[in-house]
Amino acid sequence: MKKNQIKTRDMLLSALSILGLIAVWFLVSNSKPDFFPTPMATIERLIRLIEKPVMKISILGHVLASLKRVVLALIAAIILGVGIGLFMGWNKKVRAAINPILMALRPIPPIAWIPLIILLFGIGEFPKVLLVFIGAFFPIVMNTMSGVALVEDMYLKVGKIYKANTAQMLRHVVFPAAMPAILAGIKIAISSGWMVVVAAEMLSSKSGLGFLINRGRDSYDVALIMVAMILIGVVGALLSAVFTLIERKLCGWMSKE
Amino acid sequence: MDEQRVVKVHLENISKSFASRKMIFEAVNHVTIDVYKNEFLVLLGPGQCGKTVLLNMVSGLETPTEGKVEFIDSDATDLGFVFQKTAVFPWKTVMENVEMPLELKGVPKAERRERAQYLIDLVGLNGFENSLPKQLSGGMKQRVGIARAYCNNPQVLLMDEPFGALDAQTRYQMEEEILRIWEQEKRTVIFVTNNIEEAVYLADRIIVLSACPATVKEVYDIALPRPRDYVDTEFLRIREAIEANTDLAL
Amino acid sequence: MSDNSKQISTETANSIQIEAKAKRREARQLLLISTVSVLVFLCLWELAVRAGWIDSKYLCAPTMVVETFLQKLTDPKPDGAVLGVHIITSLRLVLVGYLTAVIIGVPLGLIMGYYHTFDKLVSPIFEIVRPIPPIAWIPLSIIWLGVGTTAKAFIIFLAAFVPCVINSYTGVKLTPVVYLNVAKTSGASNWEVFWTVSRNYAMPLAFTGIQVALGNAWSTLVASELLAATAGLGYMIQQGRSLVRPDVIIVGMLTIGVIGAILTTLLSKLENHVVKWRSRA
Amino acid sequence: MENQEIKVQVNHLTKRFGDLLVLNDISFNIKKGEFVCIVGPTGCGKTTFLNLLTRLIDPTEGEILIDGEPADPKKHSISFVFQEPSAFPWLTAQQNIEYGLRIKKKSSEEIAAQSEKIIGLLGLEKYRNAYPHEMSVSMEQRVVIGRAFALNPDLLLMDEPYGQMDIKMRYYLEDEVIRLWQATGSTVLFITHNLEEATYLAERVLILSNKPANIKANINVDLPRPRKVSDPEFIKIRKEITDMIKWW
Repeated sequence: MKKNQIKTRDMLLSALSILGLIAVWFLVSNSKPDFFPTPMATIERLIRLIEKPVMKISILGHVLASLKRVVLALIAAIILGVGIGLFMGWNKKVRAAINPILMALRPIPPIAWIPLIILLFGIGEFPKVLLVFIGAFFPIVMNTMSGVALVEDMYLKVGKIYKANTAQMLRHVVFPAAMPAILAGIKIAISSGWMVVVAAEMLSSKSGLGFLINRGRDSYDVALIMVAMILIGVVGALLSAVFTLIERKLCGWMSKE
Repeated sequence: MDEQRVVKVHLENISKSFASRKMIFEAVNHVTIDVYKNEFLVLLGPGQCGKTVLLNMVSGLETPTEGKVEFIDSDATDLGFVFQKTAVFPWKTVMENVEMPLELKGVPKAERRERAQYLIDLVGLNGFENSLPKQLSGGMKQRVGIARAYCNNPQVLLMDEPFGALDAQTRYQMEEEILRIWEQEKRTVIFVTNNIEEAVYLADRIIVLSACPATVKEVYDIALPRPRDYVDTEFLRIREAIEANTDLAL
Repeated sequence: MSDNSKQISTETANSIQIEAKAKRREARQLLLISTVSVLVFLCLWELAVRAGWIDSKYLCAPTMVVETFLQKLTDPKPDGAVLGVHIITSLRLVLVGYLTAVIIGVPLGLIMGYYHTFDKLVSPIFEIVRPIPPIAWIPLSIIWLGVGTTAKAFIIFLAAFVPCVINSYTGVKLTPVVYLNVAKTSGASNWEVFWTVSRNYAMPLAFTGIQVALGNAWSTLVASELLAATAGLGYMIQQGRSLVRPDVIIVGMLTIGVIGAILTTLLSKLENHVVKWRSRA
Repeated sequence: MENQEIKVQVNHLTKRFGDLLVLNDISFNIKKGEFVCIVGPTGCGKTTFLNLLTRLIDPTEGEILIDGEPADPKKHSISFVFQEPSAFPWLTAQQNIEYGLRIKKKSSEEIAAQSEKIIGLLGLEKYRNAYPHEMSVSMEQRVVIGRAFALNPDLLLMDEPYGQMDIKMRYYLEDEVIRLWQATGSTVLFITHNLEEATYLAERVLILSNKPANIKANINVDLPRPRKVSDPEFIKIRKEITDMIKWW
């Protein structure tokens, strides 16, 4: 079959499956409306949400609240995570000192930190950003460290032959070679951070998409829950899509020609 | 050629062994070699191990367990190295790759760009200054490696099976290229390979090494005029004599 | 590599000894640094609480954590269940959701990766559902399935399902064409090519997916127990917060971490057994 | 050799990717049990040509007949030794060799007998249970070649299998493939860039022109075996082929 024939057939199939999903949504929601909001009810709720703010914060306000927390935490996690990761990957002694502590804390899921952090720092902005930081920091530091440790031996040889000092070695060889692993770590950090911010907001917050879900749960407003979930999905997808663009730009030399 | 042979690099009774948990593995066993100034010397031996380790000891990447390497009237620092797997940095353009040795030495940009441009033209890559390695063929990547090796104007050039990964016809082409470049920019070259035809085509002198551990089995002076012809009867006679003398590394 | 250690000279032998000794000394040195840094970390923590830098109401000293851990082994107070009961409740819950996700997710991912039409039919739905974190499903699933174990098992299933499918899918897509061509030229049918080649090649990546799924399942379990539970490690640390018992919280967190680590090591042992052909490089 | 029946007929084979013409009206025959080498300049479409023969891709025009019928991997047994190592990492050496036989649903006795014979010819008795990652590159390639011959194929295609080997190893493997070819009587089509290798192995050498590839020449090499690289007759034939190919 010609190239474009295959393309149209694929488009058709995908359209078919999405339509199928919406049809199922229609069927299920009509039979049990209070359990499952109909598509119409969800759209209505979305429009009402746009017009009438919840807790005096508009829908955009809630989205931005969640995004602000994630972005702040990510910046901190990238700076600290890549910094420490580079040092640990490059210097055995630093790795021996920090690694045991990281290895002990790493298996604890970020969400398990919520009770302790809330106890220590209450339910303001800082504890939420700190929680997202914990969720984002570990993947970045681990990937950076392994990225640096696994730099191709041959590139190091070239550096040694031409007597590169440590700073030059890091700038010209180690950092660029470890870049793909670092970016992979950041990508995981984004999805993990987004998950943690929703969980933290569901447990203790007056703003953000997690809060909206909780608000829907407390007032049995199933449509609000659905709207909030779709928003979380869409914003989450946008976040990782934006990152993939950055990744392609930073690591253009990686992709096969 | 014999009288004014000046020794450029002297390998004195070199040995190298690696200790792993269970056993001691000996890669190089008491090798003594003189390398003459501006000579195209080929180290020929089967399969992997010995040869590459020997070259790494000359370049200082590995320290010998026994014996030493002496550089006569030039210190060991200004060296050029061409690796088998093209150790070209994929994140740097052709120009950035070639000028790197000078950049690491802190040579100002204008000066090193000029030197790099001369070398890029020499190896026939002009027009590709700003392309990335992923856009180049195997042969072209090796040309970048050769240009880079010449960049800091080294006295001695070390080449570790640079054409090992190329197909037969591109390999013939690169062998001609390397000789053309060597004729123009005469340096002492130590070239490692397991391909006997390539060795006879390139070398002033061939040192045949045994399989692991590497020891000097035989030294051949190749007096054939250049450019040499792969199917010339004298060429084939020398080749068959050497083939009979090399080990089979199964 | 031939073992030719017999005739090497004494000088080489003792220089290798020196090298080996230096390596051993360095290894001992690194071990020393690690132990020292852990001790310093614990002492600082102990000092911070003892000297009152941090109010002991909010953070307890390590020694206190050990005491509570020992006490919790037998005493249900204050969170209403012995540590053992919490662990078993959590494990039973996570394994139900997790194993179903693996059993359904891996084959689905493999088939999606190989059969083009099936891929085009299923992946759009998958792409829509994927970005929504499993935790966001908790409120809806509680409304649908109540607060009991089924709701939580469903959430854990969702959390583990996604990585299983994606990694198996990628594993099949990455199968080198040369292996497929060998099968095709031997006259293998479409199904035989999938069964004898793609399925095997994708196995290591499928196991990575199963590992990631375990991590997701374990953290989603904690989340669902924080929100609504009557027992389990998540419930325990939530109780610790409401009763202002930081020691109970920390004991709960450490137990979650340790059990998570044990499960991961068990899984990689299973992987080494199943995928024994992979080089240990 | 003339009256032997024709094994493979290729009639007016043409292949176009979009408007890029790769193979242009190629026709030739191969006799049963013949060892034919195909040489040509780098990138002249040799691999496309092989993919067409094994029906991995379909020709734009023309047909390929084996024993008079259109070639079809399910009906005929065609084995392919690719350039990059293609031993299945998850199968041991013996399982790899038996793979083709299992797909063709041969009886277990037949599989055991055939794999024992091939392992014997290759001298891999000690390594039958080794996994590919425990083997050297040359050993893995020998297992792959053993797998190809195990099927007693109607047609055996080899795409530059010894590209990466050092010269002593290549001589050893070339003699081994001749031994296997004589022992199984299969029809072999061997692609290579190395003209000396082609002259050493082939009963007949097919020379492809530059893109779009066509048959430029057809040189018979009837030298006694084992052939010597420095023998004047050998050199004459090798020179003849080189002059037709030399583009650098």
